[in-house]
Amino acid sequence: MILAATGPEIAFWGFAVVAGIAGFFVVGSRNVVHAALYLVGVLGSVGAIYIVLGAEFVGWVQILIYVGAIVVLLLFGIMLTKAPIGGVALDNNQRPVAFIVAATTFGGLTWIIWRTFGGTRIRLSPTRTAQIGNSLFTHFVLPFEAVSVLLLAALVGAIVLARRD
Amino acid sequence: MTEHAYLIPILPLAAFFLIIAFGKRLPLKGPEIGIVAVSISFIMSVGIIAKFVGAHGAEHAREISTRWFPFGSGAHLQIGMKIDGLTAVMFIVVTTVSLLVQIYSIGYMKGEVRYTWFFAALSLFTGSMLTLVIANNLLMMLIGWELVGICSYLLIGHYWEEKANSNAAIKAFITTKTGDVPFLIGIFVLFAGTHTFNINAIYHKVAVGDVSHATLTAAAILLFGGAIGKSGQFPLHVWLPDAMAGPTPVSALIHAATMVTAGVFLVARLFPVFAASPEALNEVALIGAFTMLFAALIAMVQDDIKRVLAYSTVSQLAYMMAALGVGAREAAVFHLFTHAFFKALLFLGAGSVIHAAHSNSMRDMGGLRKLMPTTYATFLIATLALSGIPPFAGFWSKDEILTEAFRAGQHGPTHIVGYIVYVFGAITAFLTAFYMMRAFQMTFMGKYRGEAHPHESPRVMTGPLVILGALSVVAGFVGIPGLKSGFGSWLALGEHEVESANYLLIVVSVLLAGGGLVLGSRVYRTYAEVDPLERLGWFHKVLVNKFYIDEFYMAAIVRPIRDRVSRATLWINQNVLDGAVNGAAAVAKISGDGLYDQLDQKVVDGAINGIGITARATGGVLKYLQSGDVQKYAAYLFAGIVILAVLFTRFA
Amino acid sequence: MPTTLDLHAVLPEIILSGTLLAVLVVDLFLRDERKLWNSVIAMAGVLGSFWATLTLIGDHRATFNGMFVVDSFALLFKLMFLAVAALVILISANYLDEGVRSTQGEFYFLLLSSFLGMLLMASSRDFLMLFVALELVSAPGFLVAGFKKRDARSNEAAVKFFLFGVLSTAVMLFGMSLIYGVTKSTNLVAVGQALAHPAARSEPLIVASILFIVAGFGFKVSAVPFHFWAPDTYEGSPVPVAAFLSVASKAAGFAGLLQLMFVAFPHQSNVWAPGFAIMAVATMTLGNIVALAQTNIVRLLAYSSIAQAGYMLLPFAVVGGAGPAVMRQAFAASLTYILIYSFMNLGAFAVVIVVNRKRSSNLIADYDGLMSREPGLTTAMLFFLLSLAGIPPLAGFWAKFFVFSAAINGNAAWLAAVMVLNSVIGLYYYLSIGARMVLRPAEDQSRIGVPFALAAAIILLVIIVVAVGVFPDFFNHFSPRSTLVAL
Amino acid sequence: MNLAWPLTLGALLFSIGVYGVLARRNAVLVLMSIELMLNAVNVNLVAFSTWIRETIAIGQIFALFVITIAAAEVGIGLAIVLLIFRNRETINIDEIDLLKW
Repeated sequence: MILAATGPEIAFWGFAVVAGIAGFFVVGSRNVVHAALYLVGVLGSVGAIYIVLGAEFVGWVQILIYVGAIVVLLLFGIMLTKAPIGGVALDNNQRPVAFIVAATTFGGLTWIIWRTFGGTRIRLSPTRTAQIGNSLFTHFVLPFEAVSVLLLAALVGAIVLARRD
Repeated sequence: MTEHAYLIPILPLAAFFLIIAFGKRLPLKGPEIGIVAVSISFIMSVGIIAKFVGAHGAEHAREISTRWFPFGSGAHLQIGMKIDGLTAVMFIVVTTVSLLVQIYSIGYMKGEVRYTWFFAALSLFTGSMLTLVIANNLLMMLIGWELVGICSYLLIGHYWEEKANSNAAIKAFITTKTGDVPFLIGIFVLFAGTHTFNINAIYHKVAVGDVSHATLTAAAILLFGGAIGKSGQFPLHVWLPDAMAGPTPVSALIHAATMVTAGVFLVARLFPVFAASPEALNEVALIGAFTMLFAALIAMVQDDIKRVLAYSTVSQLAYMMAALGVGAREAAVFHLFTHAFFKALLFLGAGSVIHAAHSNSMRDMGGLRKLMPTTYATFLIATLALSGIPPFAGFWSKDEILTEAFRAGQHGPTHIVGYIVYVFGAITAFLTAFYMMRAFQMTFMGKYRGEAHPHESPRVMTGPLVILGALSVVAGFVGIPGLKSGFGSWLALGEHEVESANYLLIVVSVLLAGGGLVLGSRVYRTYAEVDPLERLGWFHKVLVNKFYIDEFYMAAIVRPIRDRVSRATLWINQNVLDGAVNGAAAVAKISGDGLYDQLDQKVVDGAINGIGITARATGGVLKYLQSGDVQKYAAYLFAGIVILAVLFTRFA
Repeated sequence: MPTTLDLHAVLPEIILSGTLLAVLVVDLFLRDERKLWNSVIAMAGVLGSFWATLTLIGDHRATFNGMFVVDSFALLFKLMFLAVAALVILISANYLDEGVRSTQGEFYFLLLSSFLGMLLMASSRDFLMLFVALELVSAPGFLVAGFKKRDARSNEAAVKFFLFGVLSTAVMLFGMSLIYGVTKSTNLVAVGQALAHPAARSEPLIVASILFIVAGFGFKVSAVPFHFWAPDTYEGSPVPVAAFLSVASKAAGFAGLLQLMFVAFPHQSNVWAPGFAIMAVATMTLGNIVALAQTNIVRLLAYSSIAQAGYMLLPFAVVGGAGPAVMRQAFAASLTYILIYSFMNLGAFAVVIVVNRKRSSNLIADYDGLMSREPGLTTAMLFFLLSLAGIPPLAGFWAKFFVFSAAINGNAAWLAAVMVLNSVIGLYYYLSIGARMVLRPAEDQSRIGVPFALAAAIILLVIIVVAVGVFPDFFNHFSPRSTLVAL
Repeated sequence: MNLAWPLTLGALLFSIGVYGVLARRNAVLVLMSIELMLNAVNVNLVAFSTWIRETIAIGQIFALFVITIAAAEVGIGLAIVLLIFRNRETINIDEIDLLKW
């Protein structure tokens, strides 16, 4: 099966493995900053997978916004809260429960996904960015406007809360 | 007249709002509005009942309804009125008693707190009861039923500054509510069986046999639960004696016309449903038979004059229930009718006495005959009427019940039940005469033993007494056996056959009543510091302690539940919830914040609160799920999803 | 793809958006002691939007490619949300002016943003739109919950609300993504048609997705086991925010849930209805029982509102495999309950806000003897409590009655019985507050004083609770005509 | 390529995120875990979108909205976390339990 794999498939596999392993480290790392850096790994790989799957615009947005903005924000958060870098336990006492829940979720989801989509093939072809833009500003203009209000609200609210007074 | 019968409940209801809005600015501070309103209602009621007198009364029965709001698919719920003989009789009872009570209260409540509000509440009480009576469907009836409950709560707790009074109000409310739960379920069982709330439609469905026997039995028994609560039947009678905490005119109203008669009215109104199920009828009969004797025994040893009357009400209501149980609907309603007058008279008379003697205890009275002649005379009439001495009102109705019970024993479907009711009824008749004579002797005869300076009450109070006295004499004549257009035909049941009198039974009951009176007056002719009944020994003690029912509820239901729950709480806390740490905290919390203390205070009457305690204790345990740790919540969330997933797939 | 936009259809939303921007800008120029003007502007905007909604009554419009629909269902909810918005502004004004004066403008701005999300929610007929609207409802909620910045409890309320909120959103989105994959559409009607196929009825993937989506909205309506945030957040938040969350935000959740279950997933009702039965029973029982053990009035109202959500969920449980008539009745019952609940619960919270002005501890013990201090206020509270308890003839009775008869008609008598038992437990704690207010002696005999805005809100709410009790037709009038359940 | 593979990756990231939400006590780490869950959603959406090949690219647009809103939520979340840190000197959420019962 591996032998029959095409280029995009190999690329997908590569990024998927990186994303998975980095994901484990995000929730397993004993250092907050390391966890954030592993998160960059996950997000970057996922962005790359979008590009492999033909969703170029989404892929670049993922890398720009997530890696460029969200992770930086999270790092600011880590620094401002003077989170202990290593040493102090970052986990609470319900790890076993968490593990069982996560394993059950993964098992269950994988089972139902393969049951339904096990034999379905994707033909990869890129979606042009123009297509996305066109669709966003015609078909989806209402949610777009709504999200702009949401962003404004989040901005104003976050400033009010975070500001010292 | 019949077409505008809806005004009868609406006028007092409107009076309620008018009194609240303008009452304080009027010369009498409120009562005039209520009295005018209920007077008009009374006149209209007379007009309506006049139509039912005579052989063709049944033809005047009306059901008028209008669409209320859409309900279900295509159907409409209706608001409307059902006017028949039963409604007409109830109208007369409620409006007469309410009118007289309101007039009497002008004198009785003079200078009391919340004077105007009191009259507003009386009007609301009257209007609610009339709404219940006029209803042509069960939902409207339920609204009246609940309103009556709320009003009684407000009025019993009128002097809420004293804790005992507020407790009595809560006890009354919760006890009757306990009966309302099966009542509500019963209404919906009936609805599920008949697909209608309309009473006439229910009659029809039952008559044509559209509804299964099981459904009817279940519905009837559940509905009877409501009647047990409202009419103070065993085992939910505990609230009625405590309800004496309210002002005496309120007691008169509750015991004669509103509230407690609602239960009897309910069974009478839905009689076809009960009649379709012999099991349900027998239950009604047996509970009635038991309660009448039980309450009469307790009444014998009470020293508080109002409590004697309260237990007497329980007993007399049981007569009505038992009569319904043996199928004698007319006799039951007849007794309701006559009882309303002499019981209202007794309470108002007692009120007059209490007003004068400043005490409820008969041990502080005595010798009031000379000092309060009007009260004395009317009280005597009422005593004779309640005891069942001819020709006073009570005789005719009580005798009819006993006759019907005996007849049910001879010909009824379940002979034994009829005979049981008859025997219990006969014994109770004897006891009733006895305890009434005891009360009468202790209050009016002998020498005055109290500290106050009693004098006759003002005219505004004695006037109603005289009117009720007259009614207590004559009200029974409408139901003399063999009378062609008598009481039975008013109810317009259709195939009313005129029963011939059974003279043997009449003689027996007169002898029993007379015997009770004679015995009572012999024993209590001279006042004794120690009640002669104490010679009965342990039995007297049992009676004084009201058969230990309150204590039984406490010991058999409340404590075991409470103790077991507390033990279970402890166990669960220690073993299940988050180990010993939380458990210890929880126990400390429970004992610490004085949950028990609070509960003990709140446990006025155990059995009823038992459920509340269980639920509360469960709440006390369950609340520890809310540990404050949001990640635990998240874990519970996923656990919930898993449970739901199992549920979803089980049905997939 | 040329699309003509129907701007009249979105006029209420446009007016509200304009207002929230206006509040934000005007606030910059207001000195601290004049901040009350913000509430005036907000109120004007809400009323304008209400008027705009009224002009749409009777219409049936769909615009933005079917994502946004104006029909009687949407209009009914919008009118309700706007009425609640006006009342929330009324009950917040004094509280804010005495507490968090400097951030008042932002508070109204966030509040209106959330209400904008609700208006959109009522009209959304698309997963994407529902998601965006849901977030627009929630996100300002997270922020206003923490508006008492120096109060550690308020902070905690916000963080719990936030974490629970984003977690359930993530779960819900996962479900939505799978449904999109199966049905190749995000439009609710199209999804419903795609899922009507017999093979799709019990496909595990679809069942799991529905469950995930229910979890997301279950959070919003605080159904057990997605309710845990609610008591903590209500208790810690500023009281008007708790009122807002327990009424408007919950109703918005139901607006979404009703559309999802009855438009997108009706063909799976055999699968989800039993789950809803358990959820409803658990929600009402847990809410009621734990409420008994409370000493804080806001927390008690939080559990009471959880219990009330259980009653609203109950009709969902009877539609499994039922015919259209039962389905329509269940839908109407749930809808009516939500509408009636909103007003009576808001009333109870309004009274709590008044008492909170005097004593900020919010203990139930603070209500002892309230009758002798503020008879009018106490009477109003008694109306709200009795209505919540479902005593006829107040509005709450009819709410329970419709749900009850929906259960009976749907052959779920056991659910009806559970509901009655629960009402009795509820009665117990509602009445015990009532009894304390009337019967216990007051520690402090001084009057509290009811500011004009609060008094106006309370009087309006009493009128609504009584009027709907006498004319239950008022609400019931709309619901059966809803175009949503035209199955 | 088999559609089930990207979906499995989605399931994996989602489950890892669930683990992190339940087991991490540092609030910032919990936020990161939630980001993982949202990414899982996006992987699904993009994969389906590629498979379905609709002209208006619903799935991709949906993913864009999820990213945008995730950014807004992180902003809100960090503001709240900072607020808590200022008042309590800790952001360990298992220590934040003033409100309970």
